[in-house]
Amino acid sequence: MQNRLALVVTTPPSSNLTTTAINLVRAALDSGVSIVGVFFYQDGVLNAAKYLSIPSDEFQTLAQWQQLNSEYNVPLYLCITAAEKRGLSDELNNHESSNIDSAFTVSGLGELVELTSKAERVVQL
Amino acid sequence: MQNRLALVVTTPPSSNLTTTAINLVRAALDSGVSIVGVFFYQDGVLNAAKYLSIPSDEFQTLAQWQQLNSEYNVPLYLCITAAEKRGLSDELNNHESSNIDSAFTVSGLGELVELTSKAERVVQL
Amino acid sequence: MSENQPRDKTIAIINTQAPFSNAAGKEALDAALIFGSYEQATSLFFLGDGVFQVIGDQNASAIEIKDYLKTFSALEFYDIENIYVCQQSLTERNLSAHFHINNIQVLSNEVFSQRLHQHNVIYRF
Amino acid sequence: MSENQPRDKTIAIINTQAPFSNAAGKEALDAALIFGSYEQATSLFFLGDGVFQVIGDQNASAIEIKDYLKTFSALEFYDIENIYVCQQSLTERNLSAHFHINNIQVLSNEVFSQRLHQHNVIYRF
Amino acid sequence: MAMLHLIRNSGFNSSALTQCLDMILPQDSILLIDDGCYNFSHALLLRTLTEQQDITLYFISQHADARAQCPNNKLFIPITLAEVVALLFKHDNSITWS
Amino acid sequence: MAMLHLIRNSGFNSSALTQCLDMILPQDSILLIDDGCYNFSHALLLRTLTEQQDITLYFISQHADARAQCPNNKLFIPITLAEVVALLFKHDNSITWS
Repeated sequence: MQNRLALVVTTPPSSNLTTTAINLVRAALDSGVSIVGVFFYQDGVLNAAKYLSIPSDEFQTLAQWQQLNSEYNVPLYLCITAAEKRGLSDELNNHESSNIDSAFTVSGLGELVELTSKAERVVQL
Repeated sequence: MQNRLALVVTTPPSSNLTTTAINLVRAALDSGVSIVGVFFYQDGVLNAAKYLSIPSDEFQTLAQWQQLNSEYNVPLYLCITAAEKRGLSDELNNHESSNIDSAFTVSGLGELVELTSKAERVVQL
Repeated sequence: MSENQPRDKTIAIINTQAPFSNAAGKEALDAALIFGSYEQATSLFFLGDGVFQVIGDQNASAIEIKDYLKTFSALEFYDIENIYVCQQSLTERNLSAHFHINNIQVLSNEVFSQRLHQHNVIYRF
Repeated sequence: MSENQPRDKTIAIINTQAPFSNAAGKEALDAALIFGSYEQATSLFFLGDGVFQVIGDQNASAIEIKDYLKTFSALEFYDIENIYVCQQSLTERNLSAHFHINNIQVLSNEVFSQRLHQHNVIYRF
Repeated sequence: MAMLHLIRNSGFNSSALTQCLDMILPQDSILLIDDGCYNFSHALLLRTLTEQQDITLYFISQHADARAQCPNNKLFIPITLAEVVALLFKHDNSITWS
Repeated sequence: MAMLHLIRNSGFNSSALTQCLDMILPQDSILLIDDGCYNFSHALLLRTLTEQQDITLYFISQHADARAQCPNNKLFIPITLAEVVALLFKHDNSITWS
């Protein structure tokens, strides 16, 4: 049988605390644990910012999330209410429709309820 | 003679601490103090985000900064290095060239040196 | 591992920060109300500076904040009736048990902790 | 009010946070180096958890951080030679005076504070 | 030089208040601003005021009122942000502890 | 129910460690992670370990090494993130103090 884990990430992409969260997801996958989803809340929503410019020799947080999503099917849920307060939006006025990276699923706190219900364990990081 | 004050703002727009900074600028202007500039550093750079969505019945931080800039000629300097780490950029790839509000002058830490030198007093908020 | 089977979970939300200077209190309350609206058994805990969220006679509008504290009254509507405040946190801060919401139970460290331990998932803000 | 006339200012930068979990240490160092490059008289102070920035034998690459601590060696190049560490902060944390940079002066609270008071502008990180 | 210490957060939650009090010298002033107004009853602050009677202590009355905080002690002087501007120029320098 | 307490920051700088220790019950475990590894010498933590001997204390050795921190005490058990995953499922619930 498989254990199911959900994560809530509340730290910004520039923080090494977020590196820890990513490494914990990888460790869980390596252990055969299923990640039912990662929910981004509070300052964690900044992880979904499309236009982060991190020097190429530093830890590429966004690329790591993208890889977890595309290669390991880890669902990434963005709390849009928290995101909009912090400058992210999927409904911009101009040419560009969104400054949210497409690896992230725009969602609401209802998704946190779902994840909490589906997972056997939840950890907040 | 006129007293000259510079401010360094390090708190994000959603925080009431930023409201205090704005109110201090207004109080200084009302007292006849000249504001040589406001420098946005650390999480303060998020104040320059063009796409913040704050409900209309909440404090409109960006509109307040814009007004201080346009009506009272308060210069607003954005540290671009700190901004780029947090998802803001004036050189985007796509249709949109910048997600930085135009009330803010894109600058570097050299501007902090200038302000520190020009002002008689500096306060960090 | 029957204990790891999916089941209805009990949710605890711990508040440890004062209400006005950052979004934590409001984002915790938003989460609590959503869990309540999905009929999840949810309890609220106030510990440390979190107790400043529930004391009476606060006046957020004096500092230009839209008063999210009023939203606490919605907790009853969503059947969130377990609201616990740490006695020691009140005492340390020289606060009396005068609150702006009803139904608050002031608990000793020991009982507070025991209640906390009874929940399946604990989110801390 | 002759004391308010413009003049060459002395700058103090106080570090109060540990190096890896947020950008404060790096952003403080960036600021110090810029002040140095503009030939402003700049001193660095390490207080509280800030002392964790200067202890020896750290290995940032073990947690996938690009080691900004190496950049401390540039301070000498910009003639930033006043680097002060609080003895009490070391003692409380059970740390010895073993540092990864030279020229550090370990000071008692009283002397540390007196040095701090001698600067015209003080930035705290 | 006389320094103005701005305290912006709760000493129950952060070490900033303690650090400030470790660094304070006679003739300095303290300003409780924002969440700094939660410190009216903080034991360390009260002890410092008793021991170092030359220190002047201000607070923003609007910030205290919003938080339902009220000093029990007449040594705390209520002021406005306009008066803070004057204090900044009256002191030689300032540190913001937050 | 046995709880896993994740401590992510320094108890010298924040009240999170104190709050955790106020809330801990016998059979709980503590995990020092990220800046939590700065707490090896924290007096309150050491006292709790002496007084409540049923509590197990883990730390991420990689996080401690990066910070040049090393416990003086054999009660601190070094583990990896993979072992943290196992701990999460072994305990009934967890709180992240950060």
